[in-house]
Amino acid sequence: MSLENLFSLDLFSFSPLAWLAAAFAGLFFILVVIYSLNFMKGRKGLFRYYLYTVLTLVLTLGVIFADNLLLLVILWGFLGLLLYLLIGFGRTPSTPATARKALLIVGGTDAMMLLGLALVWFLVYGPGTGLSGLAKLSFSTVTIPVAGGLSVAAFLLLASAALAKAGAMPFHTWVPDMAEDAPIPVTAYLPASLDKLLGVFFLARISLELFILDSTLGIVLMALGSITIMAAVMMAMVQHDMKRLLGYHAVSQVGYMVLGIGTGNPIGICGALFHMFNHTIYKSCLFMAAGAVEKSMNTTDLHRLGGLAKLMPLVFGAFFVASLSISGVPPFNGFASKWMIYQGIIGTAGNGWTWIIWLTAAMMGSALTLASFMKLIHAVFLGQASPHVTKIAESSRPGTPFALAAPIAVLAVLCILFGVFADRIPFGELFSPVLAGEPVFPGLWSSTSATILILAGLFLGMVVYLLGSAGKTRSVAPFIGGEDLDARPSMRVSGVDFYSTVKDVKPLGVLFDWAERKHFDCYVVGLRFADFLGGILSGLHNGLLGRYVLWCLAGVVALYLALIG
Amino acid sequence: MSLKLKALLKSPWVFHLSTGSCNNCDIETLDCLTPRFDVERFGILLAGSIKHADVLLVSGSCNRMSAEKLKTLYEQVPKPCLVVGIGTCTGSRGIFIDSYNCPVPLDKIIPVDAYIPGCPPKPEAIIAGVVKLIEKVGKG
Amino acid sequence: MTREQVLRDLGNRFGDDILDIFVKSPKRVFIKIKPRAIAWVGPYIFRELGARFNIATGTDTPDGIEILYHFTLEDINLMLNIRVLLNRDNPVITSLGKEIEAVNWIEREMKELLGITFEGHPDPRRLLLPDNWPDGVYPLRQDYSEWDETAIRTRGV
Amino acid sequence: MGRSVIPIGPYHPLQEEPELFTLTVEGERIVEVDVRIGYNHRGIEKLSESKSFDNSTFVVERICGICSTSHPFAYVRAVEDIFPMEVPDRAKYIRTIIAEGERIHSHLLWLGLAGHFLGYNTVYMWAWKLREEILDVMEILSGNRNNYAMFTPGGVRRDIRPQDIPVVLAKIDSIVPTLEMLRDAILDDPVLHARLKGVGVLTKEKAIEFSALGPTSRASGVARDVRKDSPYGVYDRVDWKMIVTSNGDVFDKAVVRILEMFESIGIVRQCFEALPEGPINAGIESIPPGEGIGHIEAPRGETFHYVRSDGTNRAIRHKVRAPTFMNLPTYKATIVGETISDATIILASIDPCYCCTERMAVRNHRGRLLYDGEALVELSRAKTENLKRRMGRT
Amino acid sequence: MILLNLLVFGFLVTSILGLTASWVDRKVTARVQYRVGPPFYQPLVDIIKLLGKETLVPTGSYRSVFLGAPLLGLAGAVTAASVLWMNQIHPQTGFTGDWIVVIYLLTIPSMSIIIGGFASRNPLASLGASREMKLVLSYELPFILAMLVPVVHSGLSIRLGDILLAQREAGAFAGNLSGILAMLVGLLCIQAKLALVPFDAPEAETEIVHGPLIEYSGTGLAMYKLTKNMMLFILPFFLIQMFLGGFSLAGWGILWSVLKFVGVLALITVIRNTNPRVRIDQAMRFFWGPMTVIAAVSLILALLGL
Repeated sequence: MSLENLFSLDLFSFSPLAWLAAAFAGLFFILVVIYSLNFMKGRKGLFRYYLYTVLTLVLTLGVIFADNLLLLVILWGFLGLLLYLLIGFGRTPSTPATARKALLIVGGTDAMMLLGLALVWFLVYGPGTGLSGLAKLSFSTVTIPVAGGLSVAAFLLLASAALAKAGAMPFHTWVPDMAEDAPIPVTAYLPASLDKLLGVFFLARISLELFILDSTLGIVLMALGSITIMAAVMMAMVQHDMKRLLGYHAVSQVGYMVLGIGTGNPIGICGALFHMFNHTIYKSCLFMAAGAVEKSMNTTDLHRLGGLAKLMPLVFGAFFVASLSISGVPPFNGFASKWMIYQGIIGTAGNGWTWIIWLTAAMMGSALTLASFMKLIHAVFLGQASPHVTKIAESSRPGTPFALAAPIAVLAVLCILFGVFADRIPFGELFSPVLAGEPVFPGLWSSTSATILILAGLFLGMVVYLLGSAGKTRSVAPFIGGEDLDARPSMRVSGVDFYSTVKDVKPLGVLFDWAERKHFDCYVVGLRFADFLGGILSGLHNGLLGRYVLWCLAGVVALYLALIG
Repeated sequence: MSLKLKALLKSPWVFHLSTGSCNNCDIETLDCLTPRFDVERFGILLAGSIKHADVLLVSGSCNRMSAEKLKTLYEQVPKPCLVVGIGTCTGSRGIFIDSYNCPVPLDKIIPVDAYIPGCPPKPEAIIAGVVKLIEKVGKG
Repeated sequence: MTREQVLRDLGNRFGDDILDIFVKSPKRVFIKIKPRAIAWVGPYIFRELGARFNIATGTDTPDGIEILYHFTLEDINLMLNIRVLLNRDNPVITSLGKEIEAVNWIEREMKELLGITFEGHPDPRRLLLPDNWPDGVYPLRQDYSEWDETAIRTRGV
Repeated sequence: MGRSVIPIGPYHPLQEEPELFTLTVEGERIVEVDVRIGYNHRGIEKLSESKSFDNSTFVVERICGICSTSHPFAYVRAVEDIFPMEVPDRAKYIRTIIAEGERIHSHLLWLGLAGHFLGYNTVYMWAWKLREEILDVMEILSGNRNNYAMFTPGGVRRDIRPQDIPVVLAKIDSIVPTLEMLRDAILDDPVLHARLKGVGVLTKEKAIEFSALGPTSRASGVARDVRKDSPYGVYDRVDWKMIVTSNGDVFDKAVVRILEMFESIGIVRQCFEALPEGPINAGIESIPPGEGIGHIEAPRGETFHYVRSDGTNRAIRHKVRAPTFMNLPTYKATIVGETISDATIILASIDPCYCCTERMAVRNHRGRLLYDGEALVELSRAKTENLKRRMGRT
Repeated sequence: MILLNLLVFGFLVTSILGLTASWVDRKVTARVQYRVGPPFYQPLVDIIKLLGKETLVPTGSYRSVFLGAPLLGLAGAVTAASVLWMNQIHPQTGFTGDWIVVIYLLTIPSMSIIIGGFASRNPLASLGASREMKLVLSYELPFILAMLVPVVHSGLSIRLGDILLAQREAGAFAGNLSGILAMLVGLLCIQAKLALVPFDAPEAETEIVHGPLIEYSGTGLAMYKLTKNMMLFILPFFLIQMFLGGFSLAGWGILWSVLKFVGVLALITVIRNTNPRVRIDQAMRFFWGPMTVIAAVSLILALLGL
């Protein structure tokens, strides 16, 4: 088959949105490679590492541009395998288990996707069409109104794959584990950017191109989104490890995108897609900053960090910008997209009162995100230096190599640009065909003028400063009642137990307890269930011949009953 | 007199340091804030952190442990700051002059701008002392 | 229980350890015992007789260093004062602080002010004196004299 | 994991006097606590050995400004205990009046500070406003707001003038309604209940183990009060009851103190009614060798003084034990497991007085006068200065 | 135009009114406590004095963040104030969604205090900042719910101008049952936003010595004090716009506006003087428990049209 034929088969489609996603994927590829040059230096199997990275990009581009569903599913499956292989570059003892977990969850949902595809095929062509029909399914030709059990099932099966890839609940648990164990560039590359792009992009396409959703399914999606936002961010708040904490945020932010898509109105969807792009920017930035910290301090344990802002000011600045973005503080990019999602949620008010819950969850989620990032900023960059940090700072002056700093800085600048000039972005053109037309904005958050306002406020503050004596400052020891702080290194709030008071609030404490015992982890619950079944089955195998004969007899009787019944 | 100095005299926030006192001067200092004396009239507030303070009210006979702290704490006050010794102990160490744990008088540790004698000085005396000091500074 | 009963009881139990009983007034009784006996006499009075521990007074006397343990039996309004006399050159006694919480602090205080060693004290850190106070200088000893050359003892403002 | 040390002190708005508490916390919860005192240690025990028996009352008065009656009271009782002697009746009554007046002012002071520590400044201001009235009473009776200098071995220094009595009684009557209002406001406030009940519980067993004293132990159900157990002054001749509660938490400690104020007011009134005529001083000529112990119930608990005399006019040993010395270590039993916010009020709930704790008033053998001429001149100058200022300003 | 508005209304008018509000608060407090209280120029004098004092930076801290954090807070307050004033003066010109923007902006002063506390390299400041953050978390939920009530009443518009116009037509929302309930919740949330007793745990002077502000002196402290004073005006102003129909600036309306403002301020002051400080976990329980329930109930009532 020649290349011409391939295109004539509608294997690929090139929409503006796909080009945009591809551009982002390319950008992240470049940044991650630059970053890896320094970060992965000296590790084993670097050739394989870069090979896998390139392969991932190629497959990702394939998925982005794929119009044919079968092709998409096949490429998608390979991506899962690459994820497994890339996690394998981690060096912690729990890496193999994490890789297995990711493979099982992603692979398992791939199987569900395949089943969903089969259902779509069944819905479109009915029984009796051959495999040729399966190969012909494509986004541009198929449109299924969601009505009746089968179509709902098909949608949910396909959506589950998208959610697992993006890391939304209930398939999220591989993301935090991976964030902790996999090398940082891999985390920044896959769950933080490419997988998010793919997952949410795919979810948007199936929700808007392939299926015509009714409001009930929309509510299901919105509920899922809200739960993801709240639950993941609550978990993030109490984490003790920087990377794991960021991993939970990677989950939480997906909630906003799912929520936005669930609204079903143009502005909400537009917000969701915009948020998707924004998220890839700031989350990669955050992960890369965490990598820079890990590189110089050899740990991401919050208890052993602190006071790094002085040692790595650039990383701190970028991290600070990115964390304000992710918390949705105006005028950064996270606020712009979240603001659109809020609008979208209020737009669904016609469908009943549930919008209040989603809106509250979304806004509260932002506050909680801010809270957990404040904890991070305190525990890692500000606050007091831990003995560990002091020791390293004394022995070697830790700096940030250019290869690490450049991608971080670029992403931080992007955070600001996308936020400040959000009102200049032609969403209608960029996000077609998913948006199906220009989104109706009931009025726009004029981010540029707001930025001017805030800058003017800062300027005013500077003027006040100049009136005062801030120019000439004097450095004195901190006041802790007259004691000498430097003589008492234990007098330091590490930030690990920052929010343990939250656990004291009754019902939340129980939930946290359950979460810590992994009652909400589909993988662990699945394993436990399998163990349970296995336990029953192995109980049946006691090695006595008589017992086996008895089972055989029982089987025969059951068969017989079934046949005559 | 500059505007800033004028403002300083209209709003002196006091921080209160006890260096081994019998508590009486401290209690009388606190008493100044309460309804009968109400020094908030003059803009005087009790500061919690020494970095907010403009006036240090020192009481007691400076025993060894607190004298050490006194030096570090004086460093931590934003200047300009005034130091007022309250009670006879700060001036002459009173009955504690022979104590083995009170080796040096206050003015050998930090510079003192005014003493308010009395054992304890009455709240009226404390207020009068601080106001007089302010007047003195205001005149130059 | 009356005062006579308490004294008789103490005499029966610790007859060998008691050196002298002096009934000063109906409310005050001074009992002198051998120093090592405090390890069992003290807890007996505190736990069995249910007395309240007031305080202990350490004194540097010409005969040696003396410790008075004051206990109060409130129900019969009696103050039992247990006196022990220690060698001035090497004042060592068993600590009660490990058994009776209330004795903990005063033993720390006597250690640093009088130089008495309490064997087995759970927390023998400084209590009152500054950290830079020289070792071996005990302000409550009668032979204490000024050690700090920088001290200023003149008046003048 | 995640433990950090939080300092309270040495110079902290919680404490008027410097002390350093170090709280080891996990989040906000306290897992360990330690204290370093000694910022207030002035060696009074040693100083006191250098003063004559008469002069020492001034030294012990300056152990603590709030307990400036309790220490002299316990001290003169210790001196009177060295040899058998009887204090005149009128002196006993006057001593009781002064002691109870001090109790009221001390409890009001605590109440105000407790309010301040809880951020409840209105209570602070109101309680201290009432306290001013009591201080006026004390000024009328003794001539000074604090450091009354009323006590001397054998009796009291100053008599109460008959024309003052109605004024004093009127003042005391005038505070009772406000005090009752304050009592009701505090004991019924739901937010205060939420903040104080079940917080910092000192169990009865622990109170006995630590030999806790005064309101601290009475709130835990230990019914001990020197005024009842070993009556002195005229406490066996007036009618009053001991306030005992059982929970041992901060709230109960507050309850005990508030209710005790009403008992004290009752005692003062009865004393004024029954005040007999007669001498106020037994006139002790000299003090024979011997040792004496005086203990009285101060506002914070039993104050204990031990005096040993060798027949000269100075003591060779003077031991002072303030109630806080025994009460303070109970923080070990009450603070662990609570939060930092509660730690401050728990520490305050024993009504700590570090200057008492670190007293060490000692008399010196060589016996130099406490107030030499120079110092006296200085003092009087200060007083004149004060008077002038007051005249000039108000 | 926008900048002029920011300078004149957002900064000058707001700070003057804020300083006055601070004086009213202190004076009323003093009267409640049988005291005389400070003269009316006292808050201004405090700020000028602090500007003249030396600025100290704790050793080992990150200087630029330590000094930059107060700027952030002032900028947030000024921006929020100018948005509110713009809507007050020209209710038609606001942009949709400024309701969300203002709610975000109102948390920025808290955030700047938190960051400043973190940068102080002081355990007590860290502790206070963590409490402040927990307090933000706890009041944010009921605050959003309560502020949704006017949104519902004004026909689901998240434009402040629409909310104001709707009240001009139909009367203040506080006239409804749901409005009253929501305003009550809003008032208590404001109390917490201002970190006043009973929710002053972050700055509890007698526990953690002014918490995040412990290390600030001179100019930095002046900025924080100014921001706090401005917030003392901005937050009641926001509440008045949401529930009491905003201010009217013509004729006798001015008197009526002043009455509204002083009324809200007096409520805040009285609450702060009749309560002890609650623990931070109690505050969390209070806001996530009863306050959220009341806010939700008022929201349901609002949806039912009550």
